[in-house]
Amino acid sequence: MKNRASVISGIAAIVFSFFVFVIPFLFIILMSFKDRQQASLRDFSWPNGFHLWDNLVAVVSTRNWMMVTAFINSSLITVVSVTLLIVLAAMVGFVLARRKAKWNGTIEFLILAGLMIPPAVVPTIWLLQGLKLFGTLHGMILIQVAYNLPFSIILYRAFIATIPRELDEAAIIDGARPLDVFFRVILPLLWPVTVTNIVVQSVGIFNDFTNPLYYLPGSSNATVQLTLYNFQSQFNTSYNLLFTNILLITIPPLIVFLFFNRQIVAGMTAGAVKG
Amino acid sequence: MAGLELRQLRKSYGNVEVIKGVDLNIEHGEFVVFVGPSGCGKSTLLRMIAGLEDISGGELRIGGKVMNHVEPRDRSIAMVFQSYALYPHMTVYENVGFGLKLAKTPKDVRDQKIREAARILQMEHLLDRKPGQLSGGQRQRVAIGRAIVRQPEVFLFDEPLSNLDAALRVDTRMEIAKLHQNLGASMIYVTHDQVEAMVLADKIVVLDGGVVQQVGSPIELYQRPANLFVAGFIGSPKMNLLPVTVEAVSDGKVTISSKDLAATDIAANSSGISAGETVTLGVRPHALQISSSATLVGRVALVERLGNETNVNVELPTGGQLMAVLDGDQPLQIGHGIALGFDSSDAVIFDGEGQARHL
Amino acid sequence: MTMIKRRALVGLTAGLLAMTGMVGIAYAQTSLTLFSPNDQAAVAYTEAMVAAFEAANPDIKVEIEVGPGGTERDNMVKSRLATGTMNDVFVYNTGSLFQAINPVQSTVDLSSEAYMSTILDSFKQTVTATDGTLHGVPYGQAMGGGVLYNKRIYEELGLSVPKTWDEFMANNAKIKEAGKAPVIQTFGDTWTSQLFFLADYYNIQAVEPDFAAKYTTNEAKYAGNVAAMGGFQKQADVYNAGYLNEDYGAAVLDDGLRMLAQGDGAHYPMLTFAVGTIAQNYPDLLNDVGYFGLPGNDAAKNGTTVWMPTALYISANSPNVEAAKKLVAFVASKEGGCDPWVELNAITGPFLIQGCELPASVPTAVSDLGAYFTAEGQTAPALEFLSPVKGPNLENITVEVGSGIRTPEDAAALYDEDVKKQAQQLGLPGW
Amino acid sequence: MSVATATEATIGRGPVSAAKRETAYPGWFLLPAAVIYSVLFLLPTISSLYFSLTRWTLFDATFIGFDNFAQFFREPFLIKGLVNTVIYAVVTSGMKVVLGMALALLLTSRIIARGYLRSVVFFPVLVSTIGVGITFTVLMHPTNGMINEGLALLGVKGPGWLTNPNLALFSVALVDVWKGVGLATVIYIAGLVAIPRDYYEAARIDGATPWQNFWFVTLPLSRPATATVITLSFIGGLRTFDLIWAMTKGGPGFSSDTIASVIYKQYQAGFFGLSTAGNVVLFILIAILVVPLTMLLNRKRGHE
Repeated sequence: MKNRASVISGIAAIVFSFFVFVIPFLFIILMSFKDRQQASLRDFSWPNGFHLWDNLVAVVSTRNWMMVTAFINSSLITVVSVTLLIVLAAMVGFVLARRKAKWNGTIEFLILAGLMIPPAVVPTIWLLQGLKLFGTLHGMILIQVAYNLPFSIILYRAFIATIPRELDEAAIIDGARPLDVFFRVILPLLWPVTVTNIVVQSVGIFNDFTNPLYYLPGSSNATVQLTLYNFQSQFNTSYNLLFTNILLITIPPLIVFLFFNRQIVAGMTAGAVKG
Repeated sequence: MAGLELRQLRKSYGNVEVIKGVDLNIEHGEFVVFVGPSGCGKSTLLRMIAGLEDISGGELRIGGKVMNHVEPRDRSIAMVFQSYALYPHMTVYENVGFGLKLAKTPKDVRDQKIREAARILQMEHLLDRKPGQLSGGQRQRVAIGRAIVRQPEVFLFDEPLSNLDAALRVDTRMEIAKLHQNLGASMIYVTHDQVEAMVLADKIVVLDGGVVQQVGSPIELYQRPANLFVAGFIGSPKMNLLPVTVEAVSDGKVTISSKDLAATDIAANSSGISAGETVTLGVRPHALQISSSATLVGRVALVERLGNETNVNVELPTGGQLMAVLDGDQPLQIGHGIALGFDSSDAVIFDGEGQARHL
Repeated sequence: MTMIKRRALVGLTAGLLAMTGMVGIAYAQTSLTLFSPNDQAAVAYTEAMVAAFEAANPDIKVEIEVGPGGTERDNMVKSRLATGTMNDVFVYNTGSLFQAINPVQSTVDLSSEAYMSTILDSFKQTVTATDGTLHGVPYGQAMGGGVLYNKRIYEELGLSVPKTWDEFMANNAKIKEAGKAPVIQTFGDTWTSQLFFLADYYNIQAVEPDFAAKYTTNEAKYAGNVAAMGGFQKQADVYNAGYLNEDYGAAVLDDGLRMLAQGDGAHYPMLTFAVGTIAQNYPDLLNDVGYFGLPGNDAAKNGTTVWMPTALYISANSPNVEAAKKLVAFVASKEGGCDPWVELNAITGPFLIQGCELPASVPTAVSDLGAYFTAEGQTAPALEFLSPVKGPNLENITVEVGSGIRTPEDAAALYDEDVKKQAQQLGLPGW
Repeated sequence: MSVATATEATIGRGPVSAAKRETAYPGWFLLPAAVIYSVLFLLPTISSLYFSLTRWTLFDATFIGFDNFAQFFREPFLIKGLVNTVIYAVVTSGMKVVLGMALALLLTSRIIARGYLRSVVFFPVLVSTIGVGITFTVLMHPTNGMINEGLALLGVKGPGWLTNPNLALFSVALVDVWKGVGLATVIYIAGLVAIPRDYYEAARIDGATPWQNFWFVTLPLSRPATATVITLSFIGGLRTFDLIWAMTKGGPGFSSDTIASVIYKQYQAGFFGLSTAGNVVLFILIAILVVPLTMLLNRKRGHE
């Protein structure tokens, strides 16, 4: 049924999307090929020479291989906090969706508050310090979990409400204990929303700029977003390296994207929309 | 062995009492059906036995032991749900074996039990499939298989046939009956379909409004309904119920009449009934016959010719309706007069409280 | 799981390092961390200086941590000090921002160190806490804040260095006729917009010598004070005359310097440290760039506003104060504080340590600046080194004035209001 | 696992039956999340209510009552910041709804290269906000930025996207939409594919035009998706900070300041009490706008 109109509108859409969505990325790539002088012009031009490798080496080795540390740190923070988020949020969503308790209203209020209230930074720093968590990866992970829990819970709760309760009951009759019901029966069924959670939260946490800036000082604690500072100072900016850096830190989200591309829509159908 | 005893079992949600003190004995190996209209509390009662609902009051014993606070997995029960509740992410094999796995049954024993259950249910070829790839009937089998492998003392069925089409429902009903014979375990079966109840049950429990209306064998319920509710609920088409006036009372006999009905003697427990009182006369449609010594005269309003029998809807002169099921094919014309009679021993008198006055 | 693995990895690495360390060095090492700004010149200097220091003190190891610059840095320094997580030694502003970190409590008192006598008084007053104690040593050189200009344009058009604002505007008119941008502005880096305002302080002081003291005690204001508003007025003048480069709103410092060096623009109000960037990017054009102080209204009172360098401080929480003091002493010496700059050829202004001479060949702009130092009374420190009061929103206000969004009068009133908050926060008397 | 067993044992054999049926959904499932959330989020938030009433320097906090709030409302830029915040949130969420719906309709139709288009629209969602901000700041340069150079080829003189004070906020909002429309689109696609085909078939039998199809079937039935998109992007718009900071830092002057950036500036300047008070103001603003909005969206949904 692919008629002429759909081909024409398709071609129009492809051309339009190329200009709007592809060119900015092409620009990043082109910039990362340039040398410093040419890059400082910041125009959309063909690179004078192939400097990508030099730029990459410069970006990665700057400040005592800070980029490597940053990648390790960011990956650790992302993986651990997303794992925690998934398990904890699913547990809360499960109990919240299933159990009619009088404090459900309070919990829902707190979740909504968490979505809305901007975190109070300085008091949090003081608190982290008191807990000896300030400037540690553990502290950063817990902060990310705390800040992102509400959104994950909302996604999960909406989805769990669509899973028939008879499944839990069948499992109970089969002899499942609460942890069995949750981990063996419910959690595997949440996969579509879990994908949504993985994509949205891991990208959000990996790309988080503000929170590591406050809660994770110290160059040994650098995260990838902070590496952008290496090439953008108050006094001068190395645009070739800056854009090479942007290119480099876009790779992990790209990988996540390639992995889950097909499942993202399914996850959304399952989770967000039914709410 | 494992009989069930329910003693004054109660369930309330806040101030609302949904099960109002149920007493019931179920012998080992008995097939008991809970029947009643939706909202009567039959499913709640089943789930209380399963351990899925708290027991607010009273006592539940299985095999003589009090089970009120025992976890479902320790009650020696298995349950088949209305929606089958198969785990969508597991294969049939895993679904059936899940309970055994949780009970840490050794793998070879587990395998043997799963295959045995599959053999009984003739679903060996389905073991590697996921529930999503099965038809409704196949899912039903898997759900039953999952119950069988647990080798429970009591099987609980919660409206297990309501998601199947009519033909499959009859087949599966028979299979469940066969299964009961083969396994010899107690089965408690919830349905709102009185035909299913009549066909399957050794004992039917009729529930309404959280109260047991009557317990008995299917025939008992059919022939000697305890009250108007049971009379109306059991039997298809429904029993005809006519308001009548008591003309005279003697021991073991009540004489009644109405504008549609000449004075008739009915055998009944007459104590407490006095002349002039209004009572209800119950006559099964099958008990009505075309008769020359007619006691009821009306006009044919509707005819359903089924071949072996004919259902006739009769409009009485006072505006009342009667349903009669006549043997064989009866060539009746709509609008023509019809005269019906019944054997007074087939009729039941219900007093002002709706209680049957059987002798 | 991953955490454990990582720890193991770190442990292993640490173990290997320790082993190799033991082979090389047989005695105990103190390890210091130094928090340095991230601009290239500072990083290059820091690395060279640390290398020299470590060579002279093999028992001390200095680890450099580079952080962001500008206000982000102020913020980080403050929160690290507040939370006790500051590095052993750190580079931070002098003058008003120095007062904001509560130096008596948060940094080590260096008043009694011998080298303090070799540091120029003009610098010392910018690291003096309210109780009179000294807390830092210069980390770099003084800078002029005025106008960098392109000498080639001046030669081609036969212009001479202006002594008054009117002469400056007259020059601009000719430059514009010649098809060049008379004044370069680069609001893409917002802080650069403040130069007109800040560099005009010499001219304020020429008229009102006690402005800074009165200002600190809330007796002097900008609004209604024609002399004090001069900076805003000048910025508005060049905007209204249409003398700015076309992309002034988005250009950044790099662009401004390129336009200046390549002769696309004639004047760039800037600090002389920028000469370092020109030296790096356009070495051939370095000596085309000259410097003069922002002109006032009186040719007889011509001079320039001067900036003190940032300073090196020791955190009060440092567990290695002794080692840190050695490092600070090194930076306060000619070997540590001056020679590396000279070797890096990164001279942007005079040193503030006695005995440090500028090398014979310095960039033209720097020697132009030096000329003001040789004559008496031709320099004045910027207001931020004389008064702790500086409004946090100044750079936004100057962008507005420089883009014609806000009139100078309005800006002065707004800035007075902005300043009040800051003074109250500092708990200054009279506010 | 041992924890579970222990819990089971005590509840299962205990004399109290009240909690028994609930054992599959034990309250302690909430505990880890509750602890993390309360300690790291609620506690600082609640203590910020106190700190907002103090003049808070690095080392001590002096109680000054509501002076901070008074000061905050005297901030000449606050009213502008408030207005900007609301404009930004309305513009971004509005555009995300309209464009997200349009793109979703396009990408659920039988268009060629649908997979490619979906990917390309969604990908910016995943890229670092700071990176996007830096890139677009460069692309939106008034003279040698690629956007204006492109416009020049068409003979149009492009505006100073980020340097024109009347335009800067909208330019940032535009980039926000560029980056975020992919998420809105995916949510809408999900909403559209969930609409049963029956409705369209019924509409077709009733002789509906494509426009009527959209207006009477698609639009009302994708309301849950609309509610999600609006809520998420509206809250996000009100709180937005990263992108504005990366692109304009609230400038030129104060023309693209939002409450979040005003708060951040107070924080940067060391006015911790004032900044915390700003946080409280932002929270109240969000509550005032979002709570009725969510109620409205949910109520309408309830009617169907």
